[in-house]
Amino acid sequence: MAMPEWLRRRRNKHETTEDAAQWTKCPKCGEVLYRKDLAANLSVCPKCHYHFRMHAFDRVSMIIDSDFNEIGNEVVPGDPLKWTDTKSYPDKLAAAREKSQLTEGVVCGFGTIAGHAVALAVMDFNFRGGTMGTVVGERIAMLLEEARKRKVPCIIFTASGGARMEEGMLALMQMAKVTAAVSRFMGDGNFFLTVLTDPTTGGVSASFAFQGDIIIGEARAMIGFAGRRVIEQTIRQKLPDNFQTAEFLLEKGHIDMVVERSHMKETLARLLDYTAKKAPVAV
Amino acid sequence: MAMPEWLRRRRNKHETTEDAAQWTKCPKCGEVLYRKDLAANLSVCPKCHYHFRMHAFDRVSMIIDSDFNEIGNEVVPGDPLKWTDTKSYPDKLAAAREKSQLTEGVVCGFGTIAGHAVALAVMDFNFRGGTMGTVVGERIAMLLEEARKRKVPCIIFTASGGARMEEGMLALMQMAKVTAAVSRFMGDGNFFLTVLTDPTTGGVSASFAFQGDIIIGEARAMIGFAGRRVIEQTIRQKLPDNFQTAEFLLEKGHIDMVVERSHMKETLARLLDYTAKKAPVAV
Amino acid sequence: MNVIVEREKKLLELEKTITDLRSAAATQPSLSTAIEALQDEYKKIQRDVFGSMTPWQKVNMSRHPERPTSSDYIARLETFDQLHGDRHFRDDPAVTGGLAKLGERSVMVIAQQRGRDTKENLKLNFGMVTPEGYRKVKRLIDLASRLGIPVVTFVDTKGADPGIGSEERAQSEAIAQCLYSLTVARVPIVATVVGEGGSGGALALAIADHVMMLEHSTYSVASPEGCAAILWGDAAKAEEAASHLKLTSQDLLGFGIIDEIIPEPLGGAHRDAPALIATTLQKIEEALARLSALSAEDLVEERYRKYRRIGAWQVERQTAVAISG
Amino acid sequence: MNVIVEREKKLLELEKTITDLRSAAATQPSLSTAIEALQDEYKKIQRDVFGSMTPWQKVNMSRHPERPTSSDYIARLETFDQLHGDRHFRDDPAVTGGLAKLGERSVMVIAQQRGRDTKENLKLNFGMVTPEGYRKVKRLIDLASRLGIPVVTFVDTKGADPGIGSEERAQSEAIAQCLYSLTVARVPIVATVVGEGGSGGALALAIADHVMMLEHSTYSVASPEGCAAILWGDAAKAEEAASHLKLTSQDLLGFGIIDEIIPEPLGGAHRDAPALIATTLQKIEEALARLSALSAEDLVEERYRKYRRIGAWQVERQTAVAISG
Ligand SMILES: [Zn+2]
Ligand SMILES: [Zn+2]
Repeated sequence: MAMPEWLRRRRNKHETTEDAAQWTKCPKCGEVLYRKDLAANLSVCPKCHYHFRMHAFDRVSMIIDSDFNEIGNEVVPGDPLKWTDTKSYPDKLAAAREKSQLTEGVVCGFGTIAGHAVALAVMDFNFRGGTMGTVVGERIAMLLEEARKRKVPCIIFTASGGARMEEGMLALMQMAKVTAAVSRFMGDGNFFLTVLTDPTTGGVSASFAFQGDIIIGEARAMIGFAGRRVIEQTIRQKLPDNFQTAEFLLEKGHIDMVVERSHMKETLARLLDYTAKKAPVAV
Repeated sequence: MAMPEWLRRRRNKHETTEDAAQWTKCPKCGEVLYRKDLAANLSVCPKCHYHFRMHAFDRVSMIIDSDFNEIGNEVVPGDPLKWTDTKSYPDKLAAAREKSQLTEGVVCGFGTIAGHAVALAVMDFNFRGGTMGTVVGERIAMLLEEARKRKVPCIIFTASGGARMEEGMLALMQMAKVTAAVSRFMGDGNFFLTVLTDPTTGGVSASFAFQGDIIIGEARAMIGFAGRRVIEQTIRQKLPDNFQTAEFLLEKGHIDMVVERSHMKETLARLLDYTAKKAPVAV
Repeated sequence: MNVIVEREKKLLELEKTITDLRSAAATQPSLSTAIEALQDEYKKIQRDVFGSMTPWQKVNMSRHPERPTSSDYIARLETFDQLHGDRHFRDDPAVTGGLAKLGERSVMVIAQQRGRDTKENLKLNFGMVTPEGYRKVKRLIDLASRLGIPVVTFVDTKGADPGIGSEERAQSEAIAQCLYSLTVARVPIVATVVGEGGSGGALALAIADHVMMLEHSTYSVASPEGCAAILWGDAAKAEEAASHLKLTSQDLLGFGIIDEIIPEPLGGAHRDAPALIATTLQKIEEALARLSALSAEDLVEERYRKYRRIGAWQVERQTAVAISG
Repeated sequence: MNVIVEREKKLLELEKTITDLRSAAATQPSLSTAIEALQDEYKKIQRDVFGSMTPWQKVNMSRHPERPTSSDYIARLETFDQLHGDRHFRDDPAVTGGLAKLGERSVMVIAQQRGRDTKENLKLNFGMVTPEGYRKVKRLIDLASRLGIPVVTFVDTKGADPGIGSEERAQSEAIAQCLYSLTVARVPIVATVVGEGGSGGALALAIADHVMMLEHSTYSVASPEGCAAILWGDAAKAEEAASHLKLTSQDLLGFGIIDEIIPEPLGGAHRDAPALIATTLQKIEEALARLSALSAEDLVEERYRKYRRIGAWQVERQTAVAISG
């Protein structure tokens, strides 16, 4: 993927100012990795297969054949609660924007996967922990409405720490908004697929993540309703390591399949192919 | 309920020839009961509330306001497998008919419950253990088709040991036949209610019994897929007493409610009242 | 410690003094002036204490142990036939559902159940619903939609159960499917928050055509304790979180998230539960009467538009970025 | 003891002798006459043994440990992407389901899995499906219907799991809901009994527009052992029960319960599995090609009529009894 110009500029600047940032350490096996090599390997540790969290644009680039026509990027957050704690909410947003090089926690648009036209939303944990506020809900709802008009399948990659506190109940209501858009989209017979990446929890998990026709868990992703810490505090004991992993959920019957990142695109391509309507069906 | 003439004649004859049959013993508490008193008490032991299995006509009489217009009584079994073991299948059927004073294992018809028109099917364990053969399936399917035409709710009281062996796969196929009739009936927005009485197992349990909008278990009825004996043989240990009782199933979330026989009619009346369409609904 | 229960104590003592004096006044008429003075003081304190509560005080009011629970509302319906179970695994007592008559109208009631004492709370899992409870909710919504019976919900939960078993049995999926069913139900839905409306676990009963809150109920994206823990790693800062979260009925009416506030008696719902419950049921009936005039299509369409609108965002002037690979 | 495996032994020995002699014949051409004689004998015995099997022998053939299992058919599909789980509780390995390409066609494959050895059988619960397995089946049928993808099932089970856990988690409801979904699915359904079709546990995958059986498969209202236990209290009388139950493919074609028989090689499916599987898949494709010409409404209507007809009853001339209370 050729990076969009503004993104390339920011990244270059970042890399120049802070050389150490060119290297990172695998949190699982400790291997020190050169960021560019890591990116070339889909952000998967070449030694232990640990799946690093991915930037939304890298994810888009990994999945989409070539052109991606983004929608909703102009929709940006307000400050409805006039929230200020250690910082004001607008200041937090500005910092998140700088850090993530994104205008909000989800990137939405249209493209093709192995030639199949799709609507694609990719959430990004780098933007305030992938929390869902108004803009995440609004952009995804816009995407689903447009996908419904175009009668193309919709795929959402989720990554979320839950609802965004600083938008209060307006954030919670995005669960309702997106669900309404999902049910209307699916009600017309369209195919809805979700890919749950690390981590998918809270209000995102308890709404559109688990409304897909097919639900894929990315290998080793942490997926659950309540966070691990909350549960451990409640039950006052440590949880087993595999608890809430994609593999655990597969065994418990919650998700359709676990897919390694390196096989993600080809798997999506096959699933889109199965469900593609070749010709108008007699109804 | 004034008994139909033929039924009254048969019962009188039976009672005259065998005086001892006027008395019966409660299998739970051992109390010796006069059959007529027991019948007057809806076949519930006045001492321990044990629910005796009920004759289909007594059940109809307990539930329906007054007139009951039976359908399907003219449909009677054939002998498709030419089955003979210790007796021929036709001989077994003749004996069942004599013993139960019924032409087959289910009585179907139309009547009213607290003024609400309903289609009613009542299975009877006295006819070859309530087994479902062709005729049980055919009569219930006829009832559902007629109820669909009349747009009236349908209530089925189940009591069954499962599919009838002597009709082989033709018996198993009644699960498919009745299910097809149920889904077509419900697909038109009609209300379908099942009451699971003692015992409800096998092919009846695993088809229309568990397809109701609302599923009632009669108090203390044994309800399950596999028979208790089969499970005990498989696991080689004794099962707890309450296993597969209506009360057990309520706790496990399988059925909507457990109702004592003495409250059955009023409960059905209320449920019919809730679901009665007072006026054409704008759709 | 419930701050409202604490603040109430002095008033309750005063109340008792007044009652005692009244009995004495029967034989000693001279006491009547003293009683009047005390009554004036009582009203003054009551206004001071309850006239304008802080968000944190409202949180405590919504959790008041004597606050009427869903079962108190259900007890006042003409008839109620409880429907149990998820058809698969368990009947969760933390949700009560069933068919009922509200006036002349058949309704499907679905209510979260908080306990009033420790014993009840243990049985009801402190009002935290498990996946089986949400699957019962979904089943009853679908059944009501199929049979054309309006849905009436009562919301009162700290949040969905965060236990191991609930995770193992797909709590997320259970809630997600409730939400889905609520958005497609072809019947009127009226939801009332009667106590604490905690997060997604509350929303699973509260996507509705008409959403009401009792005046001193709260409805929040997260419990104040949870919010404080998430943002500042310190659950003890709950009072501060409450002040940020905009979780009062007045706030939420302003955001268009709820449609109506049911006034509570001064001192809270439990100070005159029968009147409050009667008012609540009447307001539900009124809402149903209005909504019943709409066709199923219009209901679903209006519900869609309502939730489609909610949020606060702005449009930044810039060209959409095109990414090409 | 499998009576077919026993009967096969002599043939397998003879086969080995012939193979050995053939190797020897390379250097000793005089052996060719002996080989021919043995081959004639082999064919004669084979016809004797397998030419006309009793129902009990067919039951044993359908349970033959080397008989191709569903996974052998799935392995021959162009692509297969397995879809797991009931979304609530567990993924039951005794049912395999997923999207596949059969030739050019997308299909939803749903297959019961029998194990081939003790280890596999323990994992697969001896092919007895639990409620979670049936809920996966129902989910995939509904999904296929929603997406307009035909359903292809492979049936091979002794029957549904009769364990405590399965009863506790509503085995009856799970099967009943599969049946329901099959009757309303708006896509073609083709079912093939490849081994043992045991009772309601098999029917849950076999209400179909086109039902096929492998020639020596069986499909029965109850296992012969179960039937004997029910009727005569003696599971050992299974062979007698088998003779009554009319459980062979020929019997069931006669009753109109199945639509087509897939011939097996002499000696059974395992004697030439690749050819048999190819034939089976081809017949499924042919059936789908025919059924795809029908609209969804016509498919559901035809399926209704098909099952509505099945049975054997007569009409007794008598006036319907009127009961009045
Ligand atoms: Zn590593
Ligand atoms: Zn007794």
